Amino acid sequence: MTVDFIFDGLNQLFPAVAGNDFFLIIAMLLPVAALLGFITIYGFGVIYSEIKVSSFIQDKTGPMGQGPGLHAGKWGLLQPVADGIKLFIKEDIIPASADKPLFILAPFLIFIGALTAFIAVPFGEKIIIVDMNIGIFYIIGVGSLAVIALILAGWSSNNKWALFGGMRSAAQIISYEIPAGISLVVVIMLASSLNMQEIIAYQEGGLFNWIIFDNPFMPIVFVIFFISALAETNRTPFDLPESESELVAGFVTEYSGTRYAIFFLSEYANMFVISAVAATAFLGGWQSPFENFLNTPAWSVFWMISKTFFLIFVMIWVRWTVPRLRVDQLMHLCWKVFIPIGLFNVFAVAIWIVVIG
Amino acid sequence: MGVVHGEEMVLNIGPQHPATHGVLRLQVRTDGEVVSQITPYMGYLHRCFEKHSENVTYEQVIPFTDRCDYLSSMSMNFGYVVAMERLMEIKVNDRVEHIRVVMAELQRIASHLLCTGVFGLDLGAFTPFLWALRDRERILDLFELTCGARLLYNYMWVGGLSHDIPVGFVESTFEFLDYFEPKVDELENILAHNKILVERSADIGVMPKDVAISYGVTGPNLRASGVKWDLRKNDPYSIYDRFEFDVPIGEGQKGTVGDCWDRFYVRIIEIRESVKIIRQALASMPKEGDVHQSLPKKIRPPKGSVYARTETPRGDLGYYIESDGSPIPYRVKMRSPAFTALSVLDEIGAGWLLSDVLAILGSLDIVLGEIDR
Amino acid sequence: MIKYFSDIFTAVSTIAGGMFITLTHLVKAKKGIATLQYPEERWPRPERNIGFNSESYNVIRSRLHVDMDDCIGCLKCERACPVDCIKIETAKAPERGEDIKDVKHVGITTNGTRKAMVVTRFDIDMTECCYCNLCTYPCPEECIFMTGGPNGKKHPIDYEFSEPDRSDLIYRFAKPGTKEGMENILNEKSKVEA
Amino acid sequence: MTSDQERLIAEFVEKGLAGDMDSINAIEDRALRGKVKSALVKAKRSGAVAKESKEDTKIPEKENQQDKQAEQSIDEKIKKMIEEQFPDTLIENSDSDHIQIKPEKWYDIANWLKSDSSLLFDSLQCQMGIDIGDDMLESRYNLHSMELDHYIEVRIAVHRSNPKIPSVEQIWRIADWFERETYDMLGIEYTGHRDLRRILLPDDWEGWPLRKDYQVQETYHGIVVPKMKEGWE
Repeated sequence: MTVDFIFDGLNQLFPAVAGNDFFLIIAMLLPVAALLGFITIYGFGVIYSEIKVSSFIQDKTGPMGQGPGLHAGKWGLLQPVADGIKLFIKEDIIPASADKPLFILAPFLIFIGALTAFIAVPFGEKIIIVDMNIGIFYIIGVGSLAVIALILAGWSSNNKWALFGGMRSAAQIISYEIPAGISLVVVIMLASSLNMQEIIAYQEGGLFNWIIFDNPFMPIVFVIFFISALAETNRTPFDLPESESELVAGFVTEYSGTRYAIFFLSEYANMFVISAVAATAFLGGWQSPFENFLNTPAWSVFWMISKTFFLIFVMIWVRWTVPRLRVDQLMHLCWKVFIPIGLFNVFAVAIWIVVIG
Repeated sequence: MGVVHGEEMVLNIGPQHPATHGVLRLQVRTDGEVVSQITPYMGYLHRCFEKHSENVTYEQVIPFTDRCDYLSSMSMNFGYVVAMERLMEIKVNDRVEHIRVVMAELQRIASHLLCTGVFGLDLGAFTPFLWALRDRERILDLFELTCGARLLYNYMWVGGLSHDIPVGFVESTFEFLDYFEPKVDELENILAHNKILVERSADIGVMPKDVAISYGVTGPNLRASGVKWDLRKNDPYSIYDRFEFDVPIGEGQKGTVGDCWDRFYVRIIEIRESVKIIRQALASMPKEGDVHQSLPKKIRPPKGSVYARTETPRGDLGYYIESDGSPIPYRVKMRSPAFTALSVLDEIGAGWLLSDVLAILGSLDIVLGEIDR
Repeated sequence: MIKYFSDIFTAVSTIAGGMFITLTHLVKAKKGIATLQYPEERWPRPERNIGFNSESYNVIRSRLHVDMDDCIGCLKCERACPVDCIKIETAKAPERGEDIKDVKHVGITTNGTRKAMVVTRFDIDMTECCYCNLCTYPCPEECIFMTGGPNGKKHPIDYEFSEPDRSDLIYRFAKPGTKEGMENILNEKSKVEA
Repeated sequence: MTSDQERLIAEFVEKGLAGDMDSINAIEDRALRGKVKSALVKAKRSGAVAKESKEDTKIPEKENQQDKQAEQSIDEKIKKMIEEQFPDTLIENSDSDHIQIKPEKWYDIANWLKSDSSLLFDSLQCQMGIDIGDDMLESRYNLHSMELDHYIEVRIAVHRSNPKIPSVEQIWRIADWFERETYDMLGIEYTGHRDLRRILLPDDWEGWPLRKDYQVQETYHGIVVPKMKEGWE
């Protein structure tokens, strides 16, 4: 969408050299650059909010010193920046016994997975980098790339903790893709499309047209999807791959400096993607909750980001409340609770569509 | 589980590991995540307490007892002075006894708070840990008010106390207790009944009665196994026989008697019982009485030996003191409760998953300073 | 089957309960905050009114200080120290209670005791001090004390003392006298020892 | 304080001095009870001074004697039983607060102590080693019965040249680590112990630190052990 839009714009601006391949490259690179900038700013924002929310929950203030106005500034607004600078200027250590090429490859792979998923996230009617007809399928597919990266990271570190972490995360992410997928199947059944924009279009017309309120089964589907999303992004209570009191730091045990920062950032980027998918599929995407109220293209970005951030906030909130599950309980939850209920939901919603819808 | 057998792997948990509560090294043999054998290695924090004691005078041992179990220094002092007073046949006045009981019980609350918080932390719940630490700080403030130190007090002396409690201590302790009691409920609500924590700890690491007794496990760990054994009730030292309190035992509410959850929950109930004792002790504390009244001029116990036990937050603390009549102890042996608690880890921890082993370790509430001495 | 659903129900309800508790903390964030912005704010130090005879009690655990004018060189604090971080050397004063200008030795303490010893060395190694406060009790002249407390007017409390070099934390309290004066005293000492 | 109250307190103090503490503990008014108790303490103290400090120490002595009698009975009883069951193992000692036995049959005696239905010492409270001089090392066991609630102390002395004591690790499992610790610190070898290693000190440590003739090593792994710290001569 956006690529075509920019390409057309460039062609109109310079009619003499219209249709140039160079313009196409610019038209592709510009949104990617914007995306990178967005991820960075978003990363700072979400890390800051994670720190602050956790601090307030724990009766602390969180960082207060690092803010505008040098030392003793207000609210520690620049704390994530300081963290980032610290991580990026740290010594880059590669353990002697590590499998070097794979060790270097792993963080890039996980970041690519997070980044490429972003291009199918719709922020407005026109504001989507590529409007694919299988958008939701694409995001789920690209999201599983992370599994390979995590196994690579765990294996190549040549550390027992990292190996445990890698293996746990592989089992966990692959398993939880099934309930997440099943939940999305229900949405696809309702919207009869894999296209993100069409799913959003199905939910047009305010709060009560959202898929989550479509029929009595949808809240359950949403909860299953959201919890599976937590598991896929390795967030507490499913942070077994990096459970700090058991596995030291799991698959990132041997990573430091920039590489660690990339792992860190991709975790938060994944959170955004999965929350955006949840917001698109269940909460009406960029639609305003009220029909004809602030429902312009500019506001659509606001609605989309605020819905996504609400879900991210819930993720943070859950993280600082509950303890962690054990490996077998995690699998128990997935295979014996979510998948049966998810399949039941598919069945029930199908009947609902035939009978009532 | 256990059907597919792979190659066994030796894994070193520690000496630097977030879950070992200090510098403990656990060498575990694992098959996948199933642990088949745990061999603890300690001594990383060995500070030669017993050898030191043979080279300093009796009163100078007290600062060293502080440092053995740095999370319950008051109880450590208490055990030592009880042993010494039994050896020298000193009887201290009521005010001293009341103050000692108040201090020991406050210390018990502080220690149990930390333990329950850290148990949650071991299972991944970070927030209750910080709440527990926040309330523990209030207790440390009370100690600072009393003796100027927050962690290592050297407050109880043989035959008395280093000084009297300050004016306003009683009021601020009551104030603290009023503030604190709802916080225990909150801690219990967020942690103890949480389904995930119950799943993680109920039926895990079950310690049967006979195993616990054979391994010399004492304190809350033994009580969680269903043995009603508390030295404050069964062999009352100081003035514990004057107070009314219950001895909570594990009832297997969420699983089997003697599992991790029982060990954890017994501590939460004990916090409440300690609050009761403190309230009674503060109410009945005599206003008059010199804390230095029976302080001996020179500590020179008669020739002989004494073995005295007291109930610290972690269990029976025994001091075996052999005196040869000189002002320097001939031999001081500390029977530390955490030492016996750690020795049972292999027995109850083998066969569980790696995550469970760390949960069991957390539920045993060990302090490495006391194990290594 | 009933257990299956009741388990799910307890899981949802207890986790929701926990989430509610954390939410209340989040909402009431302003009220219960326990953090102090350390360099700007400090923990209020408790008022230590010990009640009776407050002068003789010193319950601050801060760094040690010695009023050398009052020290009579009795070595009681050195003997009381469990970690041997106090080191005192004395020499016999020529006459009991006499002022010796060369070594800044004051003959009579504020308590009126006539000093028989000149303290030529009084070192405290604060890197080893375990803050047990045992040295302050036996002092007959109450000249060794932790700063703050009843002495707060003279020596304000100071928890934050750090030095760039370890050896700077060995406090040497003995008053440096003139060279000749010291030699005289030390000669006297060696004579006595011989 | 009214004179009425004073009179009351005086009454109670008299009662207390006569040994009737129950009536004092039964006073409902907390403040009054506290006052009575403090007055009682004062009275006792002054009385003790008048009677040349006899009164004050008598009370604990009495209790102690009672305790000792109880202990004596169990001690004597066990001594007799040992004499019957395992002749030639008991060493007669003048102190009555412990049982001194020879090391040879200790394992059997321990087994019997734990399993005999009239003793049931199921808990080993403390095991410690001590260098008692005269080239003798001693291993002391504080035993306690959880069910019958009685205590004994067993002492086994061995000569330094051949410090061998049968291990009771398989009877009381906690003895495993206690014996390892005693081995670590005093070098008493527990025969039959399945895993007798050093526990607190490194495996390659030389010497037995808690023996009275222990000398600190000069170097450990090439690191010189400082005798005097720097700048502190």
